[in-house]
Amino acid sequence: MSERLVREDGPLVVVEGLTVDFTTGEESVRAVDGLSFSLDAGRAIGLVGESGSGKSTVAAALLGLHRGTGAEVGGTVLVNGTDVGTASDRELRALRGAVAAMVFQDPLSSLDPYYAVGDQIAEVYRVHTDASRKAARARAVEVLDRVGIPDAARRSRSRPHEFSGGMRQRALIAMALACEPRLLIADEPTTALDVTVQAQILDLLHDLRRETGMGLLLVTHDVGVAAESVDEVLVMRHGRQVETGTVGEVLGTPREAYTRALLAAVPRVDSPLTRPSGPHPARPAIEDGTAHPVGAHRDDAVLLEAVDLRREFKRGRTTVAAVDGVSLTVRPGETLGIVGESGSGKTTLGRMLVRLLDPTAGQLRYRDTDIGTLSEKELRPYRRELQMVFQDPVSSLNPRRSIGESVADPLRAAGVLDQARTVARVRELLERVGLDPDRYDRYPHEFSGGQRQRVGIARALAAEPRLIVCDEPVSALDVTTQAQVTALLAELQRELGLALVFIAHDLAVVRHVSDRVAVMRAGRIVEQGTVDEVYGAPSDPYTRQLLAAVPALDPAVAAERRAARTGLRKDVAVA
Amino acid sequence: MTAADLLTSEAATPVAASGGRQVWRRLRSRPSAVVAAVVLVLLVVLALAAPLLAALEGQDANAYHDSLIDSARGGVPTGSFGGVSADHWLGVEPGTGRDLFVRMLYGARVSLLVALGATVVQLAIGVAVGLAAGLGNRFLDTFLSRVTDVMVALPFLVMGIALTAVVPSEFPRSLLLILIIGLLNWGGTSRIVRAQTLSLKELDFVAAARLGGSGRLRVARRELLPSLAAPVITYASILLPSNIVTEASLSFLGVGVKPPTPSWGQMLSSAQTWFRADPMYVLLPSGVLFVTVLAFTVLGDAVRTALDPREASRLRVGRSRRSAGRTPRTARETPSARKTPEGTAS
Amino acid sequence: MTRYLLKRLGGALLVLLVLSVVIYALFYVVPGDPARLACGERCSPQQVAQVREQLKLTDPVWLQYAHFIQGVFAGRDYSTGTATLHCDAPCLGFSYQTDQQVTQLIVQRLPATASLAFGAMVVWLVIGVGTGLLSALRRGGVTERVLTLFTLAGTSTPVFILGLLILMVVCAYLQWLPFPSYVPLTEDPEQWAWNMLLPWFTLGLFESAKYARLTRSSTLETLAEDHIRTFRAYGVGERTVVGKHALRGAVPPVIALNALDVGTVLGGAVLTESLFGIPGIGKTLIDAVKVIDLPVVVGVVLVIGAAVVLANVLADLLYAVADRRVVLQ
Amino acid sequence: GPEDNDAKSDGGAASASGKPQKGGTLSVLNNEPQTDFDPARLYTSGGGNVPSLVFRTLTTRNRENGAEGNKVVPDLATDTGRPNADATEWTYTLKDGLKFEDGSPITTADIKYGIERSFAAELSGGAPYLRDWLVGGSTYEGPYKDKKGLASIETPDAKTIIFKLDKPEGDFPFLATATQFAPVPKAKDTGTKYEEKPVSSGPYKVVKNEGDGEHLVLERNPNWSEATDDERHAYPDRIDVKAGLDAAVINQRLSTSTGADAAAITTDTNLGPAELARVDSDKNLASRVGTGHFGYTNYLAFNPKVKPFDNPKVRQAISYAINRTSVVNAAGGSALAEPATTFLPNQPAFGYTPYDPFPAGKTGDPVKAKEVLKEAGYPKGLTITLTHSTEQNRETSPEVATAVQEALKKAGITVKLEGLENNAFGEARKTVSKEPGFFLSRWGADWPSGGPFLAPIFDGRQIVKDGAGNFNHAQLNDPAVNKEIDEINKLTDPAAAAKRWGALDKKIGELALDVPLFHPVYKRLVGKDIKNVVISDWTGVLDISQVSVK
Ligand SMILES: Nc1ncnc2c1ncn2[C@@H]1O[C@H](COP(=O)(O)OP(=O)(O)OP(=O)(O)O)[C@@H](O)[C@H]1O
Ligand SMILES: Nc1ncnc2c1ncn2[C@@H]1O[C@H](COP(=O)(O)OP(=O)(O)OP(=O)(O)O)[C@@H](O)[C@H]1O
Ligand SMILES: [Mg+2]
Ligand SMILES: [Mg+2]
Repeated sequence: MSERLVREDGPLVVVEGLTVDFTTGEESVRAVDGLSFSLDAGRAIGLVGESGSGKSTVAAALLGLHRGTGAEVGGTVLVNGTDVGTASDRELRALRGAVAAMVFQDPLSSLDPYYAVGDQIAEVYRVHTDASRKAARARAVEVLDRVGIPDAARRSRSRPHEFSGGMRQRALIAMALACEPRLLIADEPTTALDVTVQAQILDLLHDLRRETGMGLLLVTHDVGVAAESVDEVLVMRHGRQVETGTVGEVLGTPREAYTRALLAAVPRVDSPLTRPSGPHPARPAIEDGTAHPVGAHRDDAVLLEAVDLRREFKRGRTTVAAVDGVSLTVRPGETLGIVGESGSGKTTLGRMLVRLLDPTAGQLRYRDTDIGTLSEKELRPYRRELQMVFQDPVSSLNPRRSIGESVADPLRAAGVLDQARTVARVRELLERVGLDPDRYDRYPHEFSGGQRQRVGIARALAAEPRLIVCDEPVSALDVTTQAQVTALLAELQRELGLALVFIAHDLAVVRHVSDRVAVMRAGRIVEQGTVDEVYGAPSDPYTRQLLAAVPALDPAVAAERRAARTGLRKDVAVA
Repeated sequence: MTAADLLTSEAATPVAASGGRQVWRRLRSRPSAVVAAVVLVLLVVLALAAPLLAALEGQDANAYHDSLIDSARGGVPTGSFGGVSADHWLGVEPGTGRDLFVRMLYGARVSLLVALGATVVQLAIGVAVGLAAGLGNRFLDTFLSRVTDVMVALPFLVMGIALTAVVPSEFPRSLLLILIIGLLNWGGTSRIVRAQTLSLKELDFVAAARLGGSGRLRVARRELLPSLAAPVITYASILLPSNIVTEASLSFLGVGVKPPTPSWGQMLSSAQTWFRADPMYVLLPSGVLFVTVLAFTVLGDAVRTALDPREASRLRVGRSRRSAGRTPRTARETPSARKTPEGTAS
Repeated sequence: MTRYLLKRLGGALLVLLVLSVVIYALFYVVPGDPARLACGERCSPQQVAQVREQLKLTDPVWLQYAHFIQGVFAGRDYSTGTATLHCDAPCLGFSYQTDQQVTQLIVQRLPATASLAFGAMVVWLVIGVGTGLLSALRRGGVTERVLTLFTLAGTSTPVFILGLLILMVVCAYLQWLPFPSYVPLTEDPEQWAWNMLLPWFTLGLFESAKYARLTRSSTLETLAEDHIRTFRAYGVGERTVVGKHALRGAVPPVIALNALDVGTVLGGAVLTESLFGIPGIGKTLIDAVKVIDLPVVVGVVLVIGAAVVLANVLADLLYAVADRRVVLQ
Repeated sequence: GPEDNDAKSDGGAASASGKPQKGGTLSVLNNEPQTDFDPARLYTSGGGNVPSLVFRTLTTRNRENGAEGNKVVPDLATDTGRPNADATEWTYTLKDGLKFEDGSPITTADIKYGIERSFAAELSGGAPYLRDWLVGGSTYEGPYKDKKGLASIETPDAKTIIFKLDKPEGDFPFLATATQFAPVPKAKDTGTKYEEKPVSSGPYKVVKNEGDGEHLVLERNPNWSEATDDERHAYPDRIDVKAGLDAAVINQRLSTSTGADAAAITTDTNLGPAELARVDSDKNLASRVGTGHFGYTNYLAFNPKVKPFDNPKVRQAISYAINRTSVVNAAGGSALAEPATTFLPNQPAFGYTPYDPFPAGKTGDPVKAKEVLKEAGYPKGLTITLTHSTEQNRETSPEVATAVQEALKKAGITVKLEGLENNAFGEARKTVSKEPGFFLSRWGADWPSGGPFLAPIFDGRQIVKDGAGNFNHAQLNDPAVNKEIDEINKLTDPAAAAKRWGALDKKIGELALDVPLFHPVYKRLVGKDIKNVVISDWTGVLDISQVSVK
């Protein structure tokens, strides 16, 4: 590594008037527009902004990754003294990985599925050093160990699919660390992870920076994540810089309206409960904390009741119980929140509630009928009353059908309305969820994530349901859009008296919308109660750990939490 | 300006053409695709206009011209370049002196008809069986997969020979060829469609349709078929040319179209030995076949590219939008259902 | 795994059974009298009757089929005229034409076809995958176009013309190689390889365009995947990125297609076999079909069918090895 | 044989000059494998090629170029046979010193056994003459079932053999050339497996027989003595027969003639029209091409039981309309086919008498045809169906059918083509009940004499009523014709017989029961080291026993 130039003089990164244009067909998009900033060694800067604001494009520009893709890059980018724009391919290759390393957004797909994790790290290491194969392997084990992969020597021989999401993200960070880069670029390193894992990764980054003194460029759309990990923040919008300054300044006393809006939209676990769309007439007793807030005012009838619901999946020879004896009730007009980390069985449970999946055991009663065992045909009359809004706005709409047709589908299947009335009804529904009815004939790819989620809601409403299971309806969306969608759901519930089951991994969001909350872990409900009970006085250690892992907007609080987390992790590990 | 307004303004996406039109536009923007399409249209037009063009040249497809060939030398055309002349634009056929230009035109009718017809049959059966297997219960899936195995294992030429012997000779030959190629060779299509269906049916929009009260048929027709278009079209662009060559091979084995009807395959098979004595006779059908195959391939590639939204954004650095969400699904995903061109039965 | 294999093999057996019934039924209705064809053109009716009796063609079809199945599982006895011999268990019957045991016949003929198929497979994999990779790398460039044209020319020329052209050019015109004539591998491996070279290329070239297209598209697909970007972002050279990471991802679909083709080639190499005089089962099959030599037809079809089915099982296994994420069930 | 003229061509080509010498390896490149190598199973005319190197018979064909080759000469026997007065009994005596490959002497018992074997159902395939002619032949079931043997073959001693026939057969010496007359030692008979290792009586023995006749290797038989065999030369030391090759490839190899192919011949592949066009422009190649004739006629057959072919005028009109030039072109051009107006092949040995009862000229006479058609009652023309095979053999194949179709069109006759797969075609053509009205057919000689040419086609007693085996397509059963056939069969002088066959042919020809189209000609290419090329008119095939490679 002797030949590597280490320039101690001047800032590590200097970006001056950066512009990036993408040309597709005849159209040209300016993704980054005149951005300037600099970063000193050992410091961390956060790039914050909603989806599509150009954050990843900037990150890629630092490594010259736009080269050869047809994108036009203007302005200058200096990384450790190298002008990325004019450097030769060789110089660029020497820069990449060794001087500046990048951790990509999606740990699930950023590793080659066909090679062992350790080998991939070793490969990168050998590109930049003349280490022997063996030495490189040893180095890979070393960095894997450094990022906290247990039993690193053995696990380094595993392929990526044998790693959990958090482990993969660690492996990527390990790869970045392998050559001891001076600059680490982390592009949304935690978006794909559970809160608890997210907290671990952020802690790791924090520690590394402190120990090795490398510079960090953290790209994120989550203001909370930025608050925890960086010194400075740069807020981006439409490729332009909106506001920049230290974390404290920008998050504490934002100057720009946009920054303020961004901050306002972030749901918090600790702020006082303010429902996004004002008080909820159907749930007047919500704040008093009684066990049956709705029952007091409305008929005591239970709309949907699950008793000891269980669902197993066969995996080769073993069976996994994804949902393992869950009992819950949903009453008309109320919202039941379900939280839990990835793989805890939330989706499986949700799908069983609407009978997209057949329960292996247990009972599912809907208005006095046991619908858990009905055949598809017998289920027909109930189908439309139980609807679902799906997690992924991309896969929940057929990309080859216009959104109007998708929404019209339940109406057509019912076959009650004629063509003209169907179209009229769909337009009405689209309008209701805040979409322009004239976009009836448009295709899903012409809509943003939030808009697609609205289409999904409109489709669910078209069936005139009494209960909607919302499976992480906002996890795919950035904060601002999240706020809109949750507001819409609350409003609809108020108007139509719907019952909602709201599934999410984000504690803050669930707190925001629910009357009661159930916490799931490994297929079981570990804690169930009103919002205040669960968030105010969590009785289960797991719930406490979840709550502690939520990033705080205030850097000072964040540091406090970090300390608390370490203790809790031990508790849960024992439990 | 409220915060909410400020935030939503971004959501307004640029006005883009709708799906079909967009595909069309993308196609049009590729010169190679345009050329290929023009070539194919031209071929079809030429084939349809065969009687007209024949009249223009003043020849007929079946008239013998004994004077234009040298009987003592195996019937090789007397003129140069296979007897090209003002009367016979592309020369004449060795052994008979029939006009090659007109025979090529009429041959195009048969070849294109057989290839297209067979492809349609293959796709229709393949898609139906593949869909049924992918959507049906375990039993139906196993059953149909086994049937597909049998189809794939049946030696095609043998069946062709046997069937042409069994079917009465009054049965129109072109139709018979279409049926033989189509009915026996749909295994590949059905495997692709099954694999695609298996992965598609896991998608949420299918679940949503079920919740909306759609039955299986409705789901298949409305939700799955449109999504199967891209892989099926790609496969069709491989099938079409191979069907033309298959027709030629069947002709070579004596089970092609009825004489004196010409077809490219039949011409190729009788031209087999002539390439030194009369190169023109071989070059004509080979050349035309090559051009056709090339055109179909180029067009097929282009259509597939145009239909595939990922292809359009191929140059994007990171697929940030897609991966912005949490996608914890990979563990369940069975890649055997993905990327398999012919699909593997599992 | 074992259970999976057992299940697949059970399925395979069923497929073969159906296959034999289909072929039996079809050839039963094909015009032409096997007895007369076996007896010769100018046999008298009495003689034909004798032959029919001797070939047991007087039995009802179902009984003939039952005998066939019995032979497969339990073996059969047969007479050469001067002696009675036993045909051991997987007995596929006797050729009507030559009285040879079908099993023996296949054992004699299979090596030639297998040599052809596997050699051709190597050729199409090398040419096809090579071309596909290169054209994925040089996407849109001249190299890609030339390579594409080359492989397409191979596909759009029927084997009987392509092979003859290759023979003409290589053996007659340039005289680089003598005309090939089949030498069994066991006899002289070197001569075997030299003599199979042209058949391999003929068949391999014919098939390679498909592979080129598949490899190209699946390489492009893999190249667009996120993990490729990772290695580029870490300064790994383009050659390693494509040759190691992209190729690895492009392999599984090629395996799947290959499995399908091995079967097709085993049965469909008739034209190549007869062009190059390779004494393989494809040619045997077509000859048997022409004289309605039903036992040979059924036997060979079954062997080809078994090869197809096995190739598919093998492909699934390989696929699972190539892509560890696949769960066999 | 009927039409399996897989063997065909006549002398002429002498390629490499100089006196033929012993030694070397002769390569034979063939299309058809020698699947039958059992003397019982070989058909009369097809048995004369490679097998005649291994099997000697009582008589054999004269190994000379052209017409000389149409004569019968003694082989194992001392003469061509001694008939009794009415030619119903034929006696042969064996030469001295004849031995099998294992050194044991050849006796007449071995010959009798060889003939008896050919009656076994297991060993079917030969010509029907023995069965038809020998007393008790029609009911004999072969030595495996019927241990007593065939009484009509007598072997009073090891040297003498007497055949007793049902009726006079002057052509018996011709029949005795068939491989069924080869000796088979009973002790070595292995039934259907005999063909794997037949016991040689000729100059070569089989040392390798792979893939059911795909690859044969023959080497000298040390127990064969040239002194006892006037006909076979046996110059090469070794003969290597590779079969299963594509016809185009065989010709290509012979013309390139490099390596082992320089010493190569083929016994079953002719030059095709495309190759001929090339050979013609290449002097070097032209000198290596031999021309052969074989008694063979391709013709249009009528079934007079089917309308409108019951009307002789219709048949005549078609005869007038035929354009033999385009038919000949379809068959490969004038070098490969000679227009035929007689049913008998155009060779004196068959009794060829030129005649043309319905002259159509070179390219047909549509005017005359229309006229005759009008007389027949079809002034507005007529539509008929022509049945042919889909096999591409340039004989009953689509090309020939289309040429006929085009010619008849000019005479106002619309021809619909019905192409049948070869087996289906064969079955339809040879089954009385299924016989189409109008179809392409062909007939080849079993030996160069009018008898085996005319009798199976026009002898009413040879009509096979049930099953597929009938060649008398016209189903002619004219007592006068039958009687004349019997009369000629009594003649033991070939020349006298020939004359009468010719006359009979002319008489039948006038009935317009068929339209002779062409007699094929065979062009055979040999490697450049091949010497002593002999092609007789008997088989038209290059005589493998005469060539040398040195
Ligand atoms: N179809 C299936 N086949 C096999 N296993 C499954 C299937 N669906 C779910 N599982 C398993 O069941 C468990 C629970 O899955 P589920 O999708 O319900 O979790 P989740 O809480 O919704 O997670 P996430 O937050 O990631 O969506 C997981 O271990 C998952 O792998
Ligand atoms: N290769 C490309 N071709 C065309 N447009 C592109 C390309 N890459 C990015 N864009 C566009 O540039 C803009 C900025 O994209 P970028 O990926 O940088 O956003 P981001 O801020 O990282 O968003 P996210 O939070 O969703 O990751 C978007 O409008 C995007 O659609
Ligand atoms: Mg991004
Ligand atoms: Mg989920």
